[in-house]
Amino acid sequence: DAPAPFDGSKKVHIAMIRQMVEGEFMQMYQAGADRQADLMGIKLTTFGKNMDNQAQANFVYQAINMGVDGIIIDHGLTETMKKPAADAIAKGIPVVAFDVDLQHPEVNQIAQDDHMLGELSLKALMEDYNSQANVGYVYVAGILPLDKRHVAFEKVKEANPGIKEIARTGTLESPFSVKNAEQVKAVLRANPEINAYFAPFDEFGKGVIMALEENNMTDKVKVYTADISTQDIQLMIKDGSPWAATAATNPAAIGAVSVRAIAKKIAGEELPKDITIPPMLFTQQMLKDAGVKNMKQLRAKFPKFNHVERAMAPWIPVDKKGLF
Amino acid sequence: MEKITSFSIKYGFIIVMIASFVGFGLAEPAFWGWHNLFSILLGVTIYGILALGVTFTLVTDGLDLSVGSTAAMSVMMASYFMVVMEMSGIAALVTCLIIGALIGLVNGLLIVKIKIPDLLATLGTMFLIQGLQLIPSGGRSIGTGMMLPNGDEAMGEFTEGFLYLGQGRVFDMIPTPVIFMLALGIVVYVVLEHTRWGRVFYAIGGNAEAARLVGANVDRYRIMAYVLSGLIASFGGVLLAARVGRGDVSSGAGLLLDAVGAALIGFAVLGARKPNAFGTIVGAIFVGMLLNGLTMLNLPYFWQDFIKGAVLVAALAFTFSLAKQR
Amino acid sequence: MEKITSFSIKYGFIIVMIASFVGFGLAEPAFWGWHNLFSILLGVTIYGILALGVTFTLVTDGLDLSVGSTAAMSVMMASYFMVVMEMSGIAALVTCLIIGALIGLVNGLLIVKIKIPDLLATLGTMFLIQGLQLIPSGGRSIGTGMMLPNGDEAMGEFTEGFLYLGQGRVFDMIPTPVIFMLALGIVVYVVLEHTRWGRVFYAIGGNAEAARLVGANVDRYRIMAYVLSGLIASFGGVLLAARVGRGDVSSGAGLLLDAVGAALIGFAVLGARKPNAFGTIVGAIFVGMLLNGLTMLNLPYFWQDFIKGAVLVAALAFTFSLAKQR
Amino acid sequence: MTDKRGIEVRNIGKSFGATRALDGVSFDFKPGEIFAMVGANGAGKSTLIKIICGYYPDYEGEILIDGELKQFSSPHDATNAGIATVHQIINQGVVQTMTVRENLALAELLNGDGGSVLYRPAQIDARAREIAAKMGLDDIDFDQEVSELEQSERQMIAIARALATNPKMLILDEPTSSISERETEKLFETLFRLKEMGVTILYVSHRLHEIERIADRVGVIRDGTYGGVLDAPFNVRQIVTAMVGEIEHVDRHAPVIDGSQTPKIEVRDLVIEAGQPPINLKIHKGEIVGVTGLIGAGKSELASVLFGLTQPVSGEILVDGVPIYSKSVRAAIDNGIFMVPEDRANNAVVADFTIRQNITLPFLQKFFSNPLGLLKHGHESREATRMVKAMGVKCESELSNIGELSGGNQQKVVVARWLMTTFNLLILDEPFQGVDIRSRHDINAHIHANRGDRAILMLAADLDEVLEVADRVVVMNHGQIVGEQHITDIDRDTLLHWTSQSPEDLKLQA
Ligand SMILES: Nc1ncnc2c1ncn2[C@@H]1O[C@H](COP(=O)(O)OP(=O)(O)OP(=O)(O)O)[C@@H](O)[C@H]1O
Ligand SMILES: Nc1ncnc2c1ncn2[C@@H]1O[C@H](COP(=O)(O)OP(=O)(O)OP(=O)(O)O)[C@@H](O)[C@H]1O
Ligand SMILES: [Mg+2]
Ligand SMILES: [Mg+2]
Repeated sequence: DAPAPFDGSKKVHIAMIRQMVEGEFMQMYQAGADRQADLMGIKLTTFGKNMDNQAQANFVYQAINMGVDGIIIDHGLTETMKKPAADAIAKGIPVVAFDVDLQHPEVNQIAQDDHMLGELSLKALMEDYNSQANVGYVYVAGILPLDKRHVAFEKVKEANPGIKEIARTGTLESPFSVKNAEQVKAVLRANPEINAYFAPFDEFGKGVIMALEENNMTDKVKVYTADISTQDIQLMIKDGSPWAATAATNPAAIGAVSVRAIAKKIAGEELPKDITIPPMLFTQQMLKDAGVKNMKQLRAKFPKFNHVERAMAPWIPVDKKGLF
Repeated sequence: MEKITSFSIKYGFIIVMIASFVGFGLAEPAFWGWHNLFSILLGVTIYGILALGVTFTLVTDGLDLSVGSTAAMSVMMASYFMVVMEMSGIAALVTCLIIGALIGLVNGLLIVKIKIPDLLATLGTMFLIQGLQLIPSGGRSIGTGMMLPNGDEAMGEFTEGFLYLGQGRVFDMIPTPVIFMLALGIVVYVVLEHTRWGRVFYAIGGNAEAARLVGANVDRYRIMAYVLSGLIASFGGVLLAARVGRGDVSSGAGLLLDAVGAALIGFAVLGARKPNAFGTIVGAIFVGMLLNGLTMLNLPYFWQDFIKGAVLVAALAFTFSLAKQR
Repeated sequence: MEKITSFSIKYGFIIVMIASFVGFGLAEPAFWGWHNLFSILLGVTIYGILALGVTFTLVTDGLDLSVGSTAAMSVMMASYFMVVMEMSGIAALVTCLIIGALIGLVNGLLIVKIKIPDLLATLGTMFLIQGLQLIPSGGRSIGTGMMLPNGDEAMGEFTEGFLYLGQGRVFDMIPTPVIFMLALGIVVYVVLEHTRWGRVFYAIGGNAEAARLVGANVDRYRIMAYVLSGLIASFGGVLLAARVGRGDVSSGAGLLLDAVGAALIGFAVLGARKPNAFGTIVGAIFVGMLLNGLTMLNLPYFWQDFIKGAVLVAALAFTFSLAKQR
Repeated sequence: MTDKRGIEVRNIGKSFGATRALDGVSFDFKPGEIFAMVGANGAGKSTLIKIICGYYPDYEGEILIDGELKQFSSPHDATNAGIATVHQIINQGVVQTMTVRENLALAELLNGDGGSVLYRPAQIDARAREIAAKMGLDDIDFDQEVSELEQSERQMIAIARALATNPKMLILDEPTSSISERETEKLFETLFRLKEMGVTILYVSHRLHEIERIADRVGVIRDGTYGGVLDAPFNVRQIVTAMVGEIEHVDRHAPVIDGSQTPKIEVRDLVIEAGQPPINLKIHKGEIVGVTGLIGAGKSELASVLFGLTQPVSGEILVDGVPIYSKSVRAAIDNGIFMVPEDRANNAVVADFTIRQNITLPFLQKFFSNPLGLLKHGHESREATRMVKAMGVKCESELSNIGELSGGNQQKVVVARWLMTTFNLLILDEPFQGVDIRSRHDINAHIHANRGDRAILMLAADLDEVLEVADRVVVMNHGQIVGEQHITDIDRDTLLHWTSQSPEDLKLQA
């Protein structure tokens, strides 16, 4: 009783066009999308060359040329991607977008609530420190989700004079964690008054953790981040870990939502224009109490995290086992 | 036997190229569509253009490692000029080209006058520019509405004409950057193969001292090679900015290696075993075609690097090992 | 005058280095702390080690562009061996070193036997390995608990001993990787400057034909240079894996340019104007010191590339322009 | 029973791709003899040598040492078997980036069989001194980089090193091509001494007078094949005939110089280096002036000034009585002053260019039509073919790479590039270095036939070469011109005396 073309009348072909392909988050997103497509018998072709914006635009045209039934655009620059997206829609190919504003009335926007992500993490920080903290900050400008989390930080600082930003670093040079760790180490030496760290991206967070470990300061500074992965969990539950809390959405779930959304669109069903995925806060204590060691267990213990009830339909199977 | 060898050296690469073209099309008929072929060309324009600049420096037996960051610089500057300083598209274009040529001039002077080895000098300017380009915008991407240090919003916009450079289509079909790449390819080809300047460039690459002793102004030519390389790289950057529509900080990253890769694959085309414009363009297109075809076949991204490397090594091993036997 | 010039050439770089050391300390006393000094050293270990490998190939007048991806390969393989295949730390270490040496051997054979120019051959293997390293894990980072294709979880762990390679401290003070870097630096220095092999390497770099005609086995030495480069790069990768504690996919990219940069800055140290182990290490430490000091002074990240480039260009311009005058 | 001692090569063959460099060549070299090997450029002499010394391990035929079959797989093996070689291309014999000391002791440094792996500076220094002493090279600065040395000094280093190994067989491939008479004499003395000691010496040279003087036997290679062996006594004529057949006489037609005419070229009070006495020299229309002098006498420096490569301290250069000023090579060329430099491989030949491209290099504007500046292939091809024919360059076609030619043929191409158009002065710096007698003759004949009313200045350390070409011989010594003689009244002794005067003698005269 699935609507056409999901009633077996043809093999649906979806293109997923990505800006970033490397990194834990991106990998989990991919896995979620793949899994969902598998369950629905959809052919999913992934296009992506890491951080090559013009290639990403090209891929949209390549997908159009291949005659796909729908396109998911995952991250990217508004200016670069809006024209290709509009061109695809003009050719009658529906488009949904994750974390990039394509400025088109017919594009459904999927986004994790980055603002809230920042807020949740900072809320944990303020609770732990009673709104009095000297904060070190890791940030690189110009990356949309980071910019949104940055806005949250600016607001929190404004509202809470006790929260002071002491120093700011950040780099996207690889190896990520090591390069960030070098910077953070220097900052910690120069600013011994820092007693908390806000690094709203887990790759940055790992750099901070590494710096604290190498400086023997794990008991002096706590770290607040965003995003979660198995490795993050391992680092958080380690004895004496300074990683206090992280706010996260489930990237695999977002991947699945993206596929479901485009499927519903292809089937011609109703879909809200904006689909936001709310994050959850995980503190070190929560994880330890629940005895969680990896993402699989995390999903089992916190079902709300796993099942993002977005873009659902009776004819769409969902992943009950929670593989990711 | 002799004949087979020399035929293989000359046409081996082209044959492999045609074979993969046929293979991809059979596996995925959409590959052969006109539109897709233009997509392939469009996909390689930026680094294909940079590779043409690299070719100049390779011909004079040098190498310009700063092309990637020169292009990135150009992306940021074009955006800054239009978005923050609200200059016109044409003014932004010209200024970027001038900056590119100046970077090339600095490279050339460091190499020719101060006699710093080419790799060292251009690696230095590469880092330098990579940092420099981010300073005006404080490390942030530049787009309309971005916050300026004084709290205002930047109100300038990429002009229509400028965007046309990167996003336009001639006859509603051929993307403008493709036209630029092919035109530039032809110009570089003609200059290198059929003018006396080209002859002198090659002579300098072969034996600079001999070229000096037949009256060539070797220093001037070598500086010129770097200026051209910088100029071409900045033009590539302008096209990239026009395609992306925004001054994105992450622009330059992969460009250098892809451009150098294309120019080097060019060594294997028609068994040239030396840098040449035709080979450079063919090399760039070949890599683009592979990536396009493999993506269509849904090969994960990391296979693409692997295959790019395997092709480069295989093409070179083939050409050079056969040439050695002769 | 003569004397001043030759003094400047010889000690100019060191003087600048000491001056910046003093300057940073005055501006920010924490800079001079023991701990901070070790942090600086720790910060440069990985690419410092890679740069030592690069030095070998530079000495023989070649260049290995694949060191960055060889190191990254080693990171992924070490993790894969321990986490997925549950091998012991020592077994993982040895296997990684073997893989690194094999990559070097392939490079060496391509260059020496098939006579592919060094930049071309190693650029090819660079791309190839960059892809290859991601294939076993399907492009994912490797850490305990990662999901395997069959749905199981990877249960292996980085062994204590292995982690000690990257995270240990000798006398509770000196990070183990620093010891490794300095020790390797001394070994490479002694080999290049005080053994016959070193002389052969330099002679080959100076005139391979002459070295061959007086009976040196040039091919074997050149292959050896690439094998050493690969071996050292993979050792650098092992240390990186041990420091990070997992197989991170983003490892290799920046390493190549930093390593080449350090080796090239080494040209300016003590006015050597040729690749040398001492200069390489000093160059690496200098860059690390600058970045550390500038971060302490809260300089934004994009200034760092700029300064890195400016230092490289200035050091080279200084050394080469003075040397030319002589 | 034949004497098995010595070295025998049997039926040696070697191909480079389509080129058959050697085909069935057999010689035997006996202990205690100087065996000279002669042959035209490209005959295969150097190739045979590289086979004997292990550089080319893949060849056809057999090498026997003291009757025993040997197969060397590397130069190292050959050195160990007591074969020492000085190769033709000097820059293949030294490492420019290393010091004199390290170059002298290069073999010890690089091989040091059985010795320590450590680099022992003291040992190397001692060894280097020992080697230098044998050749009387004591006045050379051991810490200098070889890149700063003159060609002749480099060659002496290579020779000294070969002699120092106490070889069983010593192979010298054109060892005297860039060293002076005095050094040549020293070399010959050493060779005679080694001969006494029973060393086999294989000597290759295009200087047939030398061979006439020192060789016991002469072996001829003709186009890669065996061309017979001559036993002493023999004279140059016989050698030439065996080598390349009869050579017709060059018509010299030295022009009659009218002293009242404006000379074609006049060098007036030219001071090249501050403190040096000025140089004055006139070359008349159609005249070929040969300048000789020891190595380092300042011949090449004079040439560089005339060619705009270096700037003089003071003085004038006049063409047809009009002073000209060349601040660059281009300007000199525009003034009609051309030069064939002495270091062919490094300064004249673009090895991966074709013959045609090498010929047309100085006058590219002629072959590229304006305003687009595009190449006129036909024109270029015609001119190049004409020059290749005129100079008798031996090649498959003018589209072959020049790097594949033998040295002499490369030299013809390099000369040819300047003869394409008319000039005021052509400077030939050591034009016959490594050029066979036939090619020399061809070049010589061509220059003589086409001299017209132009001026030609030929610089060579070898007096015989100068006498072959010049109408008038000028001797330089320590940067000054110390005397001249017309070809019709040459007195060798006086010339040699002039070349070898010491600076003190010169001062006395002045
Ligand atoms: N490496 C090579 N590759 C191709 N051809 C070669 C090579 N070396 C020599 N030849 C060819 O082999 C032939 C013999 O060359 P060889 O150098 O032995 O001559 P030669 O007798 O030493 O001449 P010359 O008197 O000019 O030194 C020539 O035709 C030359 O072009
Ligand atoms: N590049 C150089 N560096 C140092 N000294 C040089 C250089 N070139 C020439 N000289 C010196 O200048 C003097 C004249 O050298 P020049 O080369 O003119 O001699 P030459 O008579 O041409 O000898 P040759 O037969 O070697 O060409 C010599 O004392 C030599 O040492
Ligand atoms: Mg020869
Ligand atoms: Mg001379």
